[in-house]
Amino acid sequence: MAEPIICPVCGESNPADMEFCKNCQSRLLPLTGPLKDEDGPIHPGQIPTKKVTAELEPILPEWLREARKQARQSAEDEPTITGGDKQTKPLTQTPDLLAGLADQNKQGDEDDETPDWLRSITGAPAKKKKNEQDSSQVKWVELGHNEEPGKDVPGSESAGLPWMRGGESAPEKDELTEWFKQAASPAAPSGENLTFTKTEAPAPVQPDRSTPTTPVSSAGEVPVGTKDIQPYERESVKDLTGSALSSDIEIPDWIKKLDAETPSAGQHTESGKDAPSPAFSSDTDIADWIKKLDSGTPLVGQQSESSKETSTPALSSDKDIADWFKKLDSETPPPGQQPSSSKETPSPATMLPDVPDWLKSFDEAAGAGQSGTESGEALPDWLKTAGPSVQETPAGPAPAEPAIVQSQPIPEKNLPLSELPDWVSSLTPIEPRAAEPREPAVPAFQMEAPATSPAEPVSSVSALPTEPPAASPAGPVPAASAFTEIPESSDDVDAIFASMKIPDWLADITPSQPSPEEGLPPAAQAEEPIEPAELPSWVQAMRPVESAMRDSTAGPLDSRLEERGALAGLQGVLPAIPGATAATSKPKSHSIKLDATDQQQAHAALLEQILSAETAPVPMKADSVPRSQRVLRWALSALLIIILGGVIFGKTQIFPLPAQVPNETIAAIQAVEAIPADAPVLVAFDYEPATIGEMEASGASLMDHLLLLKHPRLALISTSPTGAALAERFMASTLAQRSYQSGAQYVDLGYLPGGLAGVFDFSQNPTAVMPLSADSAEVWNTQVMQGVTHLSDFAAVIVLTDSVESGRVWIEQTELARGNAPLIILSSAQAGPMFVPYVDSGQVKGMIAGLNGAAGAEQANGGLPGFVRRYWDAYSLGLLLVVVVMFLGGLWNLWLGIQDRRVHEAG
Amino acid sequence: MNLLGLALVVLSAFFLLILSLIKRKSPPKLRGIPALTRLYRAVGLSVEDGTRLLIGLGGASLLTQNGGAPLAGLGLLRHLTERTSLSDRPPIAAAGESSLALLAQDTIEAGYQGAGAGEYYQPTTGRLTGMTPFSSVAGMIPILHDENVSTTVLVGHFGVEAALLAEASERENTFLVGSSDALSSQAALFASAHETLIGEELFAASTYLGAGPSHSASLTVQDVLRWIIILVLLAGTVLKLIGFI
Amino acid sequence: MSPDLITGMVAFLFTLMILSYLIGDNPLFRVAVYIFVGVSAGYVAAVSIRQVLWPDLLQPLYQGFLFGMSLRQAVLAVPFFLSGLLLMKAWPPLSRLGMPAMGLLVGAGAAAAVGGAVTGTLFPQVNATIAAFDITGVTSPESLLNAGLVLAGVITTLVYFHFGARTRADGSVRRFGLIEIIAFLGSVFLAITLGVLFAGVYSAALTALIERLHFFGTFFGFG
Amino acid sequence: MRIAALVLAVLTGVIVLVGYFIPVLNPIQTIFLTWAIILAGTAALVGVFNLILVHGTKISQREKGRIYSAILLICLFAAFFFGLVLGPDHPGMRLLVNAVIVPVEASLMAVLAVTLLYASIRLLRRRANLMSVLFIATALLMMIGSATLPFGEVGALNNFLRPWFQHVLALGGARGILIGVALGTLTTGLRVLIGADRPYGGK
Repeated sequence: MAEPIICPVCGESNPADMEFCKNCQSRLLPLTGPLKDEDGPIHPGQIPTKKVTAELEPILPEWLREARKQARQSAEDEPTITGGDKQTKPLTQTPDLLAGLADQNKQGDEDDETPDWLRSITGAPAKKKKNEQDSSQVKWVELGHNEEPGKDVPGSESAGLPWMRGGESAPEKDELTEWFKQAASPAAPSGENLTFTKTEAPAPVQPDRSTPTTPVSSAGEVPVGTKDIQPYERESVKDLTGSALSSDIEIPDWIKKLDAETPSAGQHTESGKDAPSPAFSSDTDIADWIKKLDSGTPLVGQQSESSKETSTPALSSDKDIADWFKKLDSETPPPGQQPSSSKETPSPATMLPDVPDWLKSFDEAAGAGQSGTESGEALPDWLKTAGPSVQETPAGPAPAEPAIVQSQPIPEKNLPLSELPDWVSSLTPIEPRAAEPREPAVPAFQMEAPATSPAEPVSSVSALPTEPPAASPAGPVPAASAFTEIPESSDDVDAIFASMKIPDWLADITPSQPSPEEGLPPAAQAEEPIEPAELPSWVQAMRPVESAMRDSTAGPLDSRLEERGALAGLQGVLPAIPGATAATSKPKSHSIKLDATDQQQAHAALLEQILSAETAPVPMKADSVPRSQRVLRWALSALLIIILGGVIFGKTQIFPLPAQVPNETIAAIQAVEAIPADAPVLVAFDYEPATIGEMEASGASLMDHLLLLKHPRLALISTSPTGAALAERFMASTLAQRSYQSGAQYVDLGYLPGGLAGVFDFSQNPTAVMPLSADSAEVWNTQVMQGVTHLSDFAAVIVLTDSVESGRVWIEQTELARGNAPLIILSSAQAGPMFVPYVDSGQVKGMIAGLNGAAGAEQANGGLPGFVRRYWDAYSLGLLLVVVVMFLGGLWNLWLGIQDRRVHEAG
Repeated sequence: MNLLGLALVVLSAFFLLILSLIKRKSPPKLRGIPALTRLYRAVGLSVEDGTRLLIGLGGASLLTQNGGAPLAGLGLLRHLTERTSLSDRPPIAAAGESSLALLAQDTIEAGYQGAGAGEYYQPTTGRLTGMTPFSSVAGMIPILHDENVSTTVLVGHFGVEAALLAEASERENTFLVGSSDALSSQAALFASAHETLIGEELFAASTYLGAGPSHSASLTVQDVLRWIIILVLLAGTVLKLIGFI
Repeated sequence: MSPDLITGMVAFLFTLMILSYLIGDNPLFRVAVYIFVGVSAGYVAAVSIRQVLWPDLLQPLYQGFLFGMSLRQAVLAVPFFLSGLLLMKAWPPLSRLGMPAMGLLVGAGAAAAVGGAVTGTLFPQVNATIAAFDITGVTSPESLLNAGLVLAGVITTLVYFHFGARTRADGSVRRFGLIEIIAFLGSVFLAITLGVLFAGVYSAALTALIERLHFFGTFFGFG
Repeated sequence: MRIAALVLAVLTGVIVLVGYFIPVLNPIQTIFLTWAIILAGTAALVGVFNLILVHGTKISQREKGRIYSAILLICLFAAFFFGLVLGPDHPGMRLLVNAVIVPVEASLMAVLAVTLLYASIRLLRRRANLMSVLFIATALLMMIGSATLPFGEVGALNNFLRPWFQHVLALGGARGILIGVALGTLTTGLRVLIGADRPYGGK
């Protein structure tokens, strides 16, 4: 009677023959222990027990069934394969599945929606569409979302990782399935896949990830996993020519085993012998991490301290991806799945708001893996992280999945999650930071990621927590994409996990330490159909070698046991069973914590600042309007009024009138003197009351001269409503000495409306347009207007105007109708210069402009009525005073203006 | 000469019509005019501040030779009204001529309706501030002081009296963009206004502030006619010098 | 008290009230301005009726009703009807009725502006510019030089107003290089022109101030 | 109404415009222009109503400055009534013009003498560029040339430089401005005539 077994979980005592605890159903006998019908561990190269797994065939997922079928066919088709042949075999299948992805990537590049500001931060080269994107991206920043669904910023959940959109998971499943099919042969890419491939590939691991796949890439047959990370991988490929050359012969033995799974066993041993490890197949970086592994430095807790230390998991994950990929080529699941899945995993993993227990176990396992690799450098790193149990069976995880699941088929698109733990284990220290809500990991990781240089994969990983950013072509962008997707609410987290669409067979696997709020994981039900320890042969192949068993107990992190499921009892085995990560999917909620270093927080704050600068509305600055200077205004007013008033009141005549009379003034005087006596003359008063002082002074002399000499009959008219009153005032006050009376010597036609049109009409038919005088009396049949029916009947037309426009109207609109009647302009100084050309051209016979022009007329008129002389001293003195003040004040203000400009430019 | 003038007008109308109907992918590139740039900012600022915009249309009758400037002012008024119709304080249009004041009312109403805010239209926002040039300007000065005006735009036919508004706006510390088709007032405004639109720039104001395609088309036509006139001047000069004409 | 004295006193008061604006905006200035606006508006409105509507519209129609309509009088029925519609604009609810009248007014105004611009400005100014080069009328070489300067001023100023531009490599929107150079010369001519005009404007304003001061002197017996 | 307004505007505009270039149409053009002038006169009355409405609203709503509005309305009614009854040509109306309109406008013009001086002094602080400097320099030159000195006048300045600036340099720029304004007027007017701009109402 064997002694009862104490359940390590619940402490319940169980009979010795029980494999599972009757209380908690946890495995009592670790798989590492002797299994049924098995004695002792398998030694390296040992052929596993042949197990008939045919009955499992129907329940295998479709892709796996196809894979197996394909493998069989290939095995049948091919004759006995030599090691070298076998090594090349996986590569022979890659082109088909990569052809489509090449297109996808190409298109993906075209549709890269990285905003320019983000691009500038990351240092990534700007896209050609940059300018077009600017506005929209800015809008996106301002509005907090991108208006174009297909143009989300990398890392945005919705588009960055389409498969994460819970709502859209169903259609994506189809697209993904389609994509998988396309991956097997050159096919057109799908839009979903673009974002899909774009947003995975975390910056820190990409360069490393590319390393083992380089050989394939160099052969022009890039596996999906590497193809998707081309932007920075291409550079790394150039750096890794050595590994590229050796790629074809650098295939781990476990692949050969997989290849030979259907063929004879002899080949297994063969392949087992001459298969170099992927570690050696990759470039010198590998040697570094091997050294580090030798040093046995534990990863967890020290990753942030030393970049070299952290490099190990990254490398392992990368090589792992390449390894399983090669394996998939031979193992026959549609190859597109694995890489894509492995690429997908970073994003969801980094988005995990809280590190689940199984992830912690990865950390521990990672440490264990190192100790485990002391003797097994050739093994893929994910095997190291998986702990000792899988030391000798590199192909473990992927093939193991179907074995674990025997109840539900695996949805193809969910397979990617199977690879989650590997690289997640390398990123474990980062994840919590990435999950902090107040400081989205985007900036933090964004700023860190650039440190990743394709040529320095190790530092790229190590830089994550600590290193400041450095330019990297494209690495940061996907990294940002992965980290920007960190949901800040538990709901978001649920949505992400829900959208992951973890296959049930994976979801059923329980995490090693389920959180209390989680009920019994569905894995418990999934296990039922499984007969404990009735493992398929290839699962048996996963059993650890003795050395690994010894090592597994050596490390402090090895104490963790898998308690449930087919692998119950295994230590640190979860990383080897990526599906197990999916078992933690659909958590209720996770608190989001980010353990960011000060530097990361500084970087995050920096990016936040940049973002806020983008979103913050720029307050419109009012144009500076110079302040009014009352004192200056008062001083100028006082100066002018006092000085000019003194001159006016003093009636001084110090300043002489201009000696030279302008030509146009002389012409005006001559024109007036040429008017026949007692002839009808039309006088237009087209000025405003504002200029009455100047206009009366300008016109008085000539009009007085005319009335004195020729006694003309006047017809007064105005195109201004107030003109008639001004005309009356002119006749009554300015020309009072001539005692002209309305109706006797002159008539006031009054206001001529219509401006240009009115003047034109009047010039065409004066009697019809202005039939009545200002006082509504008949005028054309009076004695004053006797013989006047047309404009040409007037002996002259005299226009008193203060504006260029009204003067031009009279000049131009009456030109034809005037006939030989001369036109004389009496204008304000402000309009005078513009009439000179008309004087020169003869359209205007003469002109008097302002006081200067009137001075000559006044002198010609014997000083009567003498307005100019009265005003001239004040006028001249005033102008000189103004010139001095304007000159000095102008210089002073010019200097002040320059000062202001300097201050403005400086400030 | 008459037929030549008619041909010029018909040709201009044809080009204007065609260019107005052509759907351009992007508005035509125009040289920068600092006054209009500042005006554009000032208009936005007035909406943000909830202050008022005062648009002076001048005192010219439409039937005078100066009727073009008030029409340009009405075009600008329409556009500004649409832009600022939802402001706390709607813009005020001040005219110095009765028919212009009525047109200002119609334009403002149309602008409100164009902006889908017809119910906010107030007839008193289109005002006749005076019926002579100086009285209309004098009537605008109290508006600057009493009605929280932040920006004043003068687009129309103004005389030198416009300088009084510039003076008043400086006292009230409000921004003024002045323009007129009258030469003397352009000189006065150049010295006294914060910003001045010289000559032809007056007619481009609405285009620069984003008015419709017909406005930008008119600028294109102006540019075409400008070069035609320059060529005519040069050719005429040469022909005159050689005594051909 | 004679009307002239009353007029002088009132004018003196208004002059003082307006000049008080030099000190600052104040109630006296406001009162003067509002009175001025009211009086001028009432005066202009009265002028419009007495000197426009009555002689051009109402009187002919009135005479037509009394002594039979001539064709010219009958035609005035159209503006009479439109004027009636236009008056509706005084009452906002019915203001739409005035649209046709305003349409006619605007159409005529626009045509007058266009016609005036072409016949009154474009052709005359272009002709005058070209005519200055008439060899027969040229009295001296310097007059030809002046004519050339005027031509240069006209052309460069016209080019200055050219609106069309293009976006340069640096993103700035500027005109063609040669146009920019010519426009610069145009700006020089413009500055000189505006300076000359400003001097004239200031002369007019200064004369107005002198006239007002002279009025004070006359009012107080100094003039 | 909008359609009628548009039709009337375009029709009238075309007839009046063509009348400028085809003398045969002058009589029709004159008729339409006369109608427009009459309507402008009617518009003056409506404008007065607008003035009354604006200031009446200020008074009724007790807005700021309503007292001034009341003064304005009183003056407006008085001037309108006496002007209508007596006529603008009546001595009483002339007295009104000479006592109010003339002194106020002349005084406002006089105020410009100070404000323009003040503004030109400050110009170089607001816009210190070549145009402003040239503007001020030219203005100063013209003013000196317009004045005489107690001991006579500066011949070259008064009799040569000032006229040359006025009649040559300024003329070129002024013509350029006038032609440019004419071009702007042409296109702006045509926009109305083709119905693109409808200031009389219409969306």
